[in-house]
Amino acid sequence: MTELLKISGLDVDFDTRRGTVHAARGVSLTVRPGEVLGLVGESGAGKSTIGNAIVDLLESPGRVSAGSILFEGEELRGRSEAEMRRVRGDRIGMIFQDPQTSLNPLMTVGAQLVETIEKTNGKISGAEAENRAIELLEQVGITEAKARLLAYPHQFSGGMRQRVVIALALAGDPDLIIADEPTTALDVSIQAQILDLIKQLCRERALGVIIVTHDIGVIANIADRVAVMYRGEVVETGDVAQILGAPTHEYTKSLIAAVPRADRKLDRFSSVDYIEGGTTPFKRIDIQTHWLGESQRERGSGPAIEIENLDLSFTLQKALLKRNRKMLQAVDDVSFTVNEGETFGLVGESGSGKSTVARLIAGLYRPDGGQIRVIGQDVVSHPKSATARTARRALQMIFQDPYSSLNARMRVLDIVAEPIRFYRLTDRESETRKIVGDLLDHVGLGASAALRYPHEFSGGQRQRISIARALASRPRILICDEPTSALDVSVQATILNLLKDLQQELGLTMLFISHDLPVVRQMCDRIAVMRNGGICEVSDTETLFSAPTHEYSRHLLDLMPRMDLLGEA
Amino acid sequence: MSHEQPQERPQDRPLTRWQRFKDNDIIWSFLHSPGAMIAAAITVFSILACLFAPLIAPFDPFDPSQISLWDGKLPPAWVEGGQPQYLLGTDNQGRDMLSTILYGGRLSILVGLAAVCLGMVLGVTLGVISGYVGGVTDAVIMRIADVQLTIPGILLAILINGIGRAFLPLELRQEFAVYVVIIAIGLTDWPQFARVARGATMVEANKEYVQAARIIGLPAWLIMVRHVLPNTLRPVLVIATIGLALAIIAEATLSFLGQGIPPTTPSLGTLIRVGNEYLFSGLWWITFFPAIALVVLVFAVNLLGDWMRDALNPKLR
Amino acid sequence: MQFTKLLAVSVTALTVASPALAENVLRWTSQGDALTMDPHSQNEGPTIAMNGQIYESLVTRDADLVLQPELAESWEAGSDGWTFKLRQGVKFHDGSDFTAEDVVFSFTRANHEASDYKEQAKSVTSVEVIDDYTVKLTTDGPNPILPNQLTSIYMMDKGWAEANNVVAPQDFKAKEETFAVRNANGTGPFTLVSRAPDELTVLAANPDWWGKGMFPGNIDKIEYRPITNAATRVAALLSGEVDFVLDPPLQDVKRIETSEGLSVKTVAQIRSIFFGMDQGVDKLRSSDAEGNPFKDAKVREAFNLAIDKDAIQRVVMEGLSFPTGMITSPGVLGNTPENDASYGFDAAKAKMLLADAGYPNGFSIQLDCPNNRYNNDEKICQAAVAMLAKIGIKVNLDAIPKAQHFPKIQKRESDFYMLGWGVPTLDSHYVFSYLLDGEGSWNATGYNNARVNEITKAITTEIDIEKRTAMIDEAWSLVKKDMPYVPIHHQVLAWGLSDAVDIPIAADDAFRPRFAVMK
Amino acid sequence: MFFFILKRLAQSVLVMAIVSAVSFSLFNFVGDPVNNMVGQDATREQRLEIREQLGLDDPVLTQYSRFLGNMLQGDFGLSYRIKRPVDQLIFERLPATLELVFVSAIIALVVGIGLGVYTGIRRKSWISRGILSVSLVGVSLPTFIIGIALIYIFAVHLRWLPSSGRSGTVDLGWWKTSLLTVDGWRAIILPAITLSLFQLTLILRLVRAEMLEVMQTDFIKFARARGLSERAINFRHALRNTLVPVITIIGLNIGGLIAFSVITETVFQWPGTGLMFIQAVDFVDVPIMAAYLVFVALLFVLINLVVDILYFVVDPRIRLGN
Repeated sequence: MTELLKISGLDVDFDTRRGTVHAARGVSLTVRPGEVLGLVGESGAGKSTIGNAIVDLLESPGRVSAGSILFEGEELRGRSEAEMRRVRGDRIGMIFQDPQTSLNPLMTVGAQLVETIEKTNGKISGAEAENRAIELLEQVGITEAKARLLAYPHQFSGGMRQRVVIALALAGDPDLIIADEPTTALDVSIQAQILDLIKQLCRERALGVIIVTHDIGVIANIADRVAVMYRGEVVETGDVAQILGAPTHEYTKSLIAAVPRADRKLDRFSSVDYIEGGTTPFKRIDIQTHWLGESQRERGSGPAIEIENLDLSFTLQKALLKRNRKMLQAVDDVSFTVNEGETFGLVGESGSGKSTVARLIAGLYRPDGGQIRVIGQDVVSHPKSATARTARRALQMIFQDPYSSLNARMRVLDIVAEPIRFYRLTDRESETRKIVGDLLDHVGLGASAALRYPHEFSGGQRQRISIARALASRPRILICDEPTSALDVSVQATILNLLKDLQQELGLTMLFISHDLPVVRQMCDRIAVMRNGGICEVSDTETLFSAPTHEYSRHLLDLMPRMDLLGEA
Repeated sequence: MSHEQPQERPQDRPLTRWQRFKDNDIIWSFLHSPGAMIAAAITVFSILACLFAPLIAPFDPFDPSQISLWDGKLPPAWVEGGQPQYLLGTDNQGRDMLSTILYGGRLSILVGLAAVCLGMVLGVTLGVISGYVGGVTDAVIMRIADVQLTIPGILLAILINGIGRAFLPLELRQEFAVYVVIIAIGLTDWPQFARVARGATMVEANKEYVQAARIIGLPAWLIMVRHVLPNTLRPVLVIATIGLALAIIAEATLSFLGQGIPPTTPSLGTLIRVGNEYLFSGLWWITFFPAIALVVLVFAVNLLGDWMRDALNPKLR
Repeated sequence: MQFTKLLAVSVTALTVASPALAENVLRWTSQGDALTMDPHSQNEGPTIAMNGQIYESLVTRDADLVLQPELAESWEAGSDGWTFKLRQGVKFHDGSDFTAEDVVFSFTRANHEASDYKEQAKSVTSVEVIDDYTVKLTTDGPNPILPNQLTSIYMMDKGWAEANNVVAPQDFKAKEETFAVRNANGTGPFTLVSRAPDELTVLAANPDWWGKGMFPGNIDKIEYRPITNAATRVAALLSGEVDFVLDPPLQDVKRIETSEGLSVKTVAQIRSIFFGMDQGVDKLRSSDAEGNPFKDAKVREAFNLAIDKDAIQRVVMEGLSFPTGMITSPGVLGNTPENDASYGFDAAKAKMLLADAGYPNGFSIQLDCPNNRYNNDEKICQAAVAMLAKIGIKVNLDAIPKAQHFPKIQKRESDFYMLGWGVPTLDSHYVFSYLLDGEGSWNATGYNNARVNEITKAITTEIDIEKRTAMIDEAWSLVKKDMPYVPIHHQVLAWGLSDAVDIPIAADDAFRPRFAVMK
Repeated sequence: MFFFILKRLAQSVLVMAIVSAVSFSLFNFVGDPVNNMVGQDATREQRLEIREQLGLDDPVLTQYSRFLGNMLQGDFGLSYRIKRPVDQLIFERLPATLELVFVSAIIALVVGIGLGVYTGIRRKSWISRGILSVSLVGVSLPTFIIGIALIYIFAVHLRWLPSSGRSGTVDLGWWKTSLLTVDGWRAIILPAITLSLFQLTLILRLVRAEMLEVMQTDFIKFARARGLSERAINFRHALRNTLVPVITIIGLNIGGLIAFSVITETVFQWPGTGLMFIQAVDFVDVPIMAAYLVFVALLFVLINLVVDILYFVVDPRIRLGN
């Protein structure tokens, strides 16, 4: 088979004020027609840069400094802008991550399609172009295509929009498609459809496809061959079974090992040297004698959280008349109990209401109806009462976004010490500092982190600061709202390990919210599956994975990426 | 995903304050933007020159006993007929132009700063409360801001000023003219600040660190002051800088219209108004130098604000 | 480049202006517009000036301020009043005849409660029709100067006023504007063509005017556009948009003079500028001094000596003023060279006098000053502030528009103020009765000299001119000694004219279009 | 759509109610209205009579509702100074102001958006940098200085254009326009440029900033990746998206033009409402001040209403709902 694309020795440099960053170094890749190449790597690996470099759309100040890009035997490097414009769209199509922002919001889908078709097909009549647009929409699985031409992007759902994006990428009948994280912004169920669509198009049209992704699951589902990138270099290339099943490079190994397994539960993720913070060089404190451990003595035995018939709706569109108002039933008659010391999982797709439930329990929202009891105390009826406050203090939360969950204007010391100082949990400032240092040590950051600011830390490190802050008020319950979904998979593994350790040491009760079933399987004792604000099923973890009772649970489980290629770690 | 994060820097020990200061993107951008540095230099220089006018200026133009009418209308020193002690000439009253401009600039800057501070304190307070508390409080505050915006600032300033002057007892009018101008300009400024602060607050209030603070159990006022407020200050700072330029212009305009600072203790605007009457009679320096001083001052502040806006907008970096 | 060319062409096209009309159009400007076209409603300079082109009075003054017959051809004094012979064949603009009935009506109207001309007209107690063209004005006592007082009492048409429901001037109670506010029907040389207040007023020569051919004027049309801003006003003259500026700022006079095609006319004006010092109150309102320093003549003298009138003349007034020692100008009966001589300038002596009076360190005081009334009014005040500072008087200047300044004086609420006074009657009585009489309505100094009061009263009825003049001189000498005011100077009028037009300048600052000639 | 506009209208009515309350309070707080109406020598009885006539002794609410009632009929009473109905005065002078604002707005919009787009697209070119620097000077120049400078250069020095006033007006009966004659255009050029310059630079800078922002968006990147032409990307995609936020600001800016017309009209002696207002302030002519306030607020509200509707037209996300 001839090579559609052959990249060899590609270097991409970004000149920044802190010196030149080599985003790609000596990258060599090939793509053949009808083949899906998965370009996988964690953030900062340089994988998107490759995609952009191929079509010469590198963002300033990036530039290709060495190597060659042969496309259908022609060198793409050094082409003029006008020549590249004829390549883009006509011969190489691109698909980007976020369908919400990839389409011009002020133009109808039809207009954007027709515009692209007219550009790529040269002279073509308006009617022809429109027919072709309808054809394309139908090909990507959009029904009533003719009517949909007149619709604006915001009138499509996320998955539909991504289909439109794909249609646009196909409009010029390209030979190569570069899809940059095409499913990252989508829910799992839609993710699978889009991947299927891409794969199908690849086969039917004998397209070459490069899928750029951080998600091993996506790779496992769609890729024929895989190139693994790490810090700008391709460390390993091979067919998908080999890479996932028998990786040879150390980095690939650790990466694969860090992927949460959906098929069985592990005690811990194995730590691998390649992973940042994977080994914890810092001293850990002895919980039994430490200030932090004192809360354990208060531990009771009843349920930690009980909720009954919880309801909450949001107003989407205000209106004078009730019938014109648009309401969203975000939480619909939800009841469950979390026992002291257990890890309880809440899973569901985006919009299922799982985060809202967490925020209701944390007191960030007031429910429209229903009961919440934290450590046996009613926290809804009289949220300002002393008992409710005490109960709430026993509950802390860790958030999804490591970047926005820390106040950038405060030192780590002040962030972590805030609850200690506010509740006067210690008598002296020196003691507070000591405790903060210990906490930072314990979460694997080191006491010296205290005097720095959040922006000096990476995502995973910040999540550790969040955890330290949560621990500082000596909680008995920890709510973790997608704590790792913004992190790279290897970092995720270390954070999940940390959470597991802490839970065991401190006997914490954990409410663990995630959309990621494999993660939930690793973390939780019991799981509630949520959909459209309601609960479908509450089961023991192993029961759920082996014998789901609810249809939706089964559906979700089916959509889990096939990981059977993964070897034994 | 698209923008590559360079690898983590070694973090052996915490940076010193100075290192952190220098490493700050904004400071870095500042140190590498000649326009910003020139602007800052001019701004700092003008502000210092004006603030220390009593020390620098060769004469005290506000002290009538130092003025000799016979020295009036002298051209700049380098023009024929000029006298060396009056570098930029004298005005129609015999005041040294250089001193008058320094003192006038001082007044303009002080009025501008005070007005912006008033607008900022009022606006940011209301804006943060409005954005954080929301609901009826928000609606009320923002409607008031709407009404305020419905009446253009300069009109309102003229009006407040006119009313202030009509209201105040005669003997207080002179003394309070400056304060009336400050209040007039400051009051017209606050909705700007309120809107920006409210917007930023609403963004910040939804961020998880604020939720974390709420979960810790901090009271709303403490969250607003300690968490929200410091994080809204960047956009507010931009508005404040541009607001300062506008306030200086507004003061000058009011004074030019004869509604502002009285001519016995003239601001730059008053000087231009008075000088304007001599534009055709050949005494160009009476209006030219204050006008240049005003434009340079405002330009420098604007340049600074402009750069700040770009520097603080990560998307354009 | 093409764009630049295009721009140049279009600008040229625009600059080729249009007014190439055959008729003589006089375009002129001054600071303020007439407030109303009602001749009896507002006694205010621009209003009188504007109405004087449309309406006429029985008696008028020429450019040399000599009384001249206008609607009356002759007049003579009787024991209890004056008899006026009216000009015959005079028609109002609407075609109706001017008769004695109209004179009766006009005086009644000018004496109406809502009239602003009561002061001038009040001595006329009744008007009798002798025949169609003779009227007798009965006064409340012998009035030797009655004709002098009538120059701005304009004659209206009774029939027109009745038909349009304007028999009385608009008064403050009115809820609607009256017809006469924007419409005018006079006998004068010009008729009102269009009027947009504060914007543009167009007058056209009245073809049926009685004085046609009797005067040198050849203006067919007058366009009056008020321009408040002095610099803009001068710019309009410099750029050729107007032919005549009534009130160019003094500092621009030189510029106008030296400009091609422009000239300046100056004349000593019948208006004096001075400061008043309130010696009447027991405690000054705005001063930190105990009691009222102005009660002490030494303090008043100190103020007089501290102000360098020559410096004001040279620097502030650009030489266009006459420093003086009295508050009325040459040309007014009573002005004598001795009294007109300035008190001089002697800061050292002033300081000594202050110390003698018990104020070695001076005191503070507020100076009230108009900023839009007199030539460089605010600047004179500023100069005075600096001069008084040198003898230790700390002056706070409050310069405000005349509309707010004058009430302060009329209500006697000011300690120290600037005022200017013109004398339309050219007789000192006008000065005494307003400014020096203890009851004078513009006398805010609290000056109350029994002899001066007595003389003020006596000269209203004294018909023996010699005796009367002696009394006037006596009063002025008293005033010179008592120094209730600080006289600064007599104003000099300066008009800016294009060379295309010749207008005789007059000391009363009135524009007399009937004498205006366009070349 | 209907409800949207209805809601906006309700808000506008609220705003107008508050503004009218403010302007009503002017009457009562800025000096004694009776004092402003009668001469100095009015007797006590006369004053009392007028107080009664004006109903100044009625409860404040009664007075306010009377004021509102009159206002709705366009009756703001007589000017204290020139004793003419204020509504008439305003309407006489309205054309001058509106024409000035109109011409200025056109200049500001056309040139501002044009240069904004140019500098946004050619971000790095020297011309762009030049334009930007000049524009910064533009924002830094107070309107009155621009006016004085223009008069000095074009009227006094070059004598190309008149220095002040409005000439060449043609009375259409209901509207006095100066836009139909050469003289009229000559007169309006300098004031219009003066008035527009500040807003022009603001719009320029805003359009540029928005343009740069839009250029960073994913859909522009995607458009690039489809190989669309520069022209299509710049205008069809970028500019249109730029205009959405720009429209709001432009609404405010036109309001700003009305406000700053006070200064321009003063400098150029342009016989519009702004000049009248400033004279009224000098004379504390409260009826005019109050009416002008209400009138400007009304214009503002109307402009904002139009902007809202424009918004609606331009942005399908608002028009069609989510």
